[in-house]
Amino acid sequence: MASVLDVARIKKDFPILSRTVRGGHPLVYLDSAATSQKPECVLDAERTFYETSNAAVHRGAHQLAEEATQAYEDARAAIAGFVGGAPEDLVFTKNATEGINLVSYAFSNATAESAWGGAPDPRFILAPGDTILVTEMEHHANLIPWQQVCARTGASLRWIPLTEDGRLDLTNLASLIDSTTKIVSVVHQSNILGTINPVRQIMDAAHSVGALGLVDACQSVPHMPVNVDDLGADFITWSGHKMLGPTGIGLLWGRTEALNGMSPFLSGGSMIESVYMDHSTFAAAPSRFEAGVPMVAQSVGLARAVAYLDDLGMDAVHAHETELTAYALSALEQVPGVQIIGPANNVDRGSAISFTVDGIHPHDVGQILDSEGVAVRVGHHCAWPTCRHFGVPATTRISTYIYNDSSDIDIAIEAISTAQRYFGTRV
Amino acid sequence: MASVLDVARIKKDFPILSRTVRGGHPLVYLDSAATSQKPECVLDAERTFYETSNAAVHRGAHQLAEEATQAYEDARAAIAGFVGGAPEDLVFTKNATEGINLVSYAFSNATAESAWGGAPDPRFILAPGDTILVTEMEHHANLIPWQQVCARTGASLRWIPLTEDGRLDLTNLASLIDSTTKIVSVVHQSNILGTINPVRQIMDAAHSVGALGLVDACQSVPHMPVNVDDLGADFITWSGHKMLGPTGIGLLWGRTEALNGMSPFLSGGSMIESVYMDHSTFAAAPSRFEAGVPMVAQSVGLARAVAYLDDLGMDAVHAHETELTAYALSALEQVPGVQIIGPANNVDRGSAISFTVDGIHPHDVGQILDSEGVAVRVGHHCAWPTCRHFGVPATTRISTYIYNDSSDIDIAIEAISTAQRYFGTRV
Amino acid sequence: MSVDALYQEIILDHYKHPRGKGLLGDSLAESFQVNPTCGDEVTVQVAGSAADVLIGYEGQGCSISQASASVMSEMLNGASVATMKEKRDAFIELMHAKGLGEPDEEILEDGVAFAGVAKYPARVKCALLPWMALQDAAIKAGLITEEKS
Amino acid sequence: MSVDALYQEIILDHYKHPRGKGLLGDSLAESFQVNPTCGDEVTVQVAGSAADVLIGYEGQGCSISQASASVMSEMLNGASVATMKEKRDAFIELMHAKGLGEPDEEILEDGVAFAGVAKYPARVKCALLPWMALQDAAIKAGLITEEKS
Ligand SMILES: Cc1ncc(COP(=O)(O)O)c(C=O)c1O
Ligand SMILES: Cc1ncc(COP(=O)(O)O)c(C=O)c1O
Repeated sequence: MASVLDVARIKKDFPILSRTVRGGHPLVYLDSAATSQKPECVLDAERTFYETSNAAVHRGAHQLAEEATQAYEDARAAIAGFVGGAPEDLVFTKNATEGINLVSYAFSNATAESAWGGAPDPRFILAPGDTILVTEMEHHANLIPWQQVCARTGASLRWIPLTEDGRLDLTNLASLIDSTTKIVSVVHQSNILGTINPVRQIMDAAHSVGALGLVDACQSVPHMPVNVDDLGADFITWSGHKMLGPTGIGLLWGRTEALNGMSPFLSGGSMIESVYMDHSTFAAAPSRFEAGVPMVAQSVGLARAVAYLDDLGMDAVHAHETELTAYALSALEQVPGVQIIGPANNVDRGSAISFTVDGIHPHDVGQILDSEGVAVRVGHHCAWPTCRHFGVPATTRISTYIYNDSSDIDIAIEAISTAQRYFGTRV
Repeated sequence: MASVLDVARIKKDFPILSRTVRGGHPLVYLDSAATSQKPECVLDAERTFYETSNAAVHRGAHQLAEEATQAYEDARAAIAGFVGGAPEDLVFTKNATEGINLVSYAFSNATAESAWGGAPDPRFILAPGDTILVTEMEHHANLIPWQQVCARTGASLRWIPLTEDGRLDLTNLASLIDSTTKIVSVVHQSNILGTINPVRQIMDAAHSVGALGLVDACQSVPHMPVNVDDLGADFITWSGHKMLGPTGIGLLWGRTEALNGMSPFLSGGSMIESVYMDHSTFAAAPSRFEAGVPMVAQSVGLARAVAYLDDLGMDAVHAHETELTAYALSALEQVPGVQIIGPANNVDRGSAISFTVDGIHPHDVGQILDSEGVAVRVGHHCAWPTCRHFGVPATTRISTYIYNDSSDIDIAIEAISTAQRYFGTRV
Repeated sequence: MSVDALYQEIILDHYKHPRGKGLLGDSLAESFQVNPTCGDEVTVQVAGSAADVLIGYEGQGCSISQASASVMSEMLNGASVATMKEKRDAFIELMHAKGLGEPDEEILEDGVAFAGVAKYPARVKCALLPWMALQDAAIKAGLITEEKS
Repeated sequence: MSVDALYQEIILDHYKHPRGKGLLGDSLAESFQVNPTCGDEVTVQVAGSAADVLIGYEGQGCSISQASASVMSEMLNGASVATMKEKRDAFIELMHAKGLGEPDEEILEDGVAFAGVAKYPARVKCALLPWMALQDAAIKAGLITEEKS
């Protein structure tokens, strides 16, 4: 298969891809939906920062502090620009999970403050009868925080159900989103099913009743062009480690006035305006949400990662993945006993493909693949309710990225057959 | 001055210390209380992790995931061991600020949950009349989270006042800690004054009334031997970036039963036991408090940092700093017009020294020092109420670490005189 | 193949032909355990007496967790509490030996086949799942007292 | 010294001998601004009319923030709102020029001395502090309308 990307050249940028595993098998990394590998230039950028400009940001009057602050704010601008946003609307978090929690706590904090004489933005105050809407294909990161908000405020959780082929069943959307709805929080691209959801339509429905909208873009920003204006959301979260960046950094983008309507989340240094022993006032976003010494080196690494992706071109990245997904889907279909969990066609679909193999537990499938050098993920993929919906305890998932090509898929397919022979389910 | 540490050799391990600033001045880094520099071995450890074992932890069945998980848990054990704790009692956070917020939210979350039919651990439920005790020398990170808890629960904040020489005034401790006290949260070593507080006495007083106790050990763990049992606290927080580690990682140690008494803070993947659409159950600590993909590479880097410190020996590190602080205090005393803010003697005192220079604003002092290559911090050091107590808008602060020696102090002292001549306050 | 050490014949045989699988009509106590990372589930019941422990189980999951339940049931059905503890300790020790354990076949019987599992940290949890359920059920039943696990 | 570009004679002179410092007896509006990173404070008052703006100020802080307030007051006292806006825009532009700005002395008068401040990002905030207070007070007084800053 020819690709729009020069995968052979790209592979060379990732030192880890030249290692071997399990007694000499070349590594075939098909677990990028969990976390991506990092190109050398990202590691270099981080290291250079530490070796030349490391200092606490926004604090010192010395040259290192100036340089570190500049590097941090330049990174913010670059990463915001990558999704068409403004720097002042981008908050650095430790991962996407923190970003979603940050927004969820804006609700429970405002609710509590209003009970004790505070005057928070009323959009964030919840009461019994109010509802929060998610879907049945959320990652735990976009489900449990909302369950917890309900447990802290008396609000109720609703969810959009799934169809049999792993799409959102929007038939009853009009009754799921009504005057009780305060926030709608939806995954853009499912990490377990690969489904790409019509988030614009759902965000517009949320706004039509005055609710806020959040999009979990963990699996979309790394894989396709994403523009914050096009999504139509109030908040978008994603993580750096899935898009060639370092571990320990995530992103929350918000519309300026939505961000500034939220009460602080983590509090401490750098997020303040004035501090007295008995009360404090707070800075505007993004500082308001960045208490303490932040992930400075990681922001520099991530900025280098988005430059790398920009050089490839996100259109090309997306085209490459769409091609590879088509290739993988049709190869999997030809293996007897393999059932795809999620959309089997390549329409509105990302590159994560979950499947089961008749008669072999997903864990055992994954283990045989591993023994052949193929790294995949097995389990419920932090989307346990989605597994329950499909009546499977777990799945095996392959997920590709810019450094994968069809030969990686071929090796995985061959390893599935090996597993079937090993467990005697195929001759 | 001879030192217990071989500072000349140590300096060589820190690539940044050989750079020059402001047109050729060798860098004299005296801002380690803000963040420390990183030795090459820490950068190497992080990079090697990315180049050989990078994967999402606790998730995959493949070899990289196994290696990454092992590296992450080995790091936890090493860092816990550094303070005499058990691995299962150590939670990784993004910085110390998150650690303190995590504990503070245990209170407001339990309070909210109990209002809606939950049954959280009663030690964390607050009501009007309940009090929280801090001190007047807290970093904002250990003040504002508690102000916010009060704003969310109706509880009240109390604080231990300061004496004129920058110590805690414990005269009225018995009336500040009483049956209304639910938690006492105190800084071990002040980042602005340098004071080392008698935290054991304060924790014991907290426990005598059944309150919980937290120690903010940000400035002590990097600089002296700290043993969690000796401190007598229920919770201890500190950050990695101040002890030679990467940015983006912090620590919360807690007594097992105190940790497991807390409601979850950030929720999402990896902190669960079972998940359904309408409810979830949670893992025990430390997993309960580590939602999402964590700071894996940073944990590896930080583990290398503690090994580096262990090689030097924390007793030697402390002895070195005590010596250097004595040297700096007496050198500063000899500069006319310099006023030390904080303990002027070297008893129960760490290496952060704040001062003012008559007739020159701290910002301008810092700027002249910077122009001579000396990096210090100016401002309120995230302890604004402490500045107010001393009637100063800001201070200039020098803070040393293992890579500083008396010649660094000499250069700083000379630069202060230069500032005085420049601004015409001294001839 | 490199996984042969993991998937010993004995393990695959217990997986395909589980011994003593099924719940007891009546039991002293039971425990349901899941592996939260992969969703493997097992329920273990205990009945009988300290001199003669009866074990029932049900579950779904990977070859390792299910074979481990089968081996456990075969090994412990009708054993005394003292024997149960001895074998449990030996099995747990083997699982934590990182593949370097030298199991005693007298004690562990078919359990010796799990020596290779200990080389795969992600699978150790699978192998231990039924044993954790047994431990919990036995405590609930009052057959053993709470101990550090 | 390398800081000579920052600490121009003019700046040090305004710092040591502030012009027009003090609050007005009566004002249309005032604004109190702090720099949260260093605690510098300034209060700016506006009075008079659109044709003839009067400015009072008080503050404490570093040489740059205090000299900036003095220069601003000297430059703008008695000016029209149109002139005030022109000079404000020119000053803000200079501060964001990273030290590469070529200020027009006709417009900025003593303000030209701040060209070197723009090379020190941490000090730009100091220099802008009184101007932000002026902006805010003038809006409150209805002399100018809310604009993107
Ligand atoms: C005493 C003290 N507490 C808390 C903090 C906050 O640490 P971090 O910024 O790493 O969260 C600091 C450092 O800034 C500190 O010195
Ligand atoms: C769809 C989705 N949402 C949220 C997350 C959580 O991201 P993180 O672990 O970086 O917080 C992930 C990845 O694990 C994901 O795939």
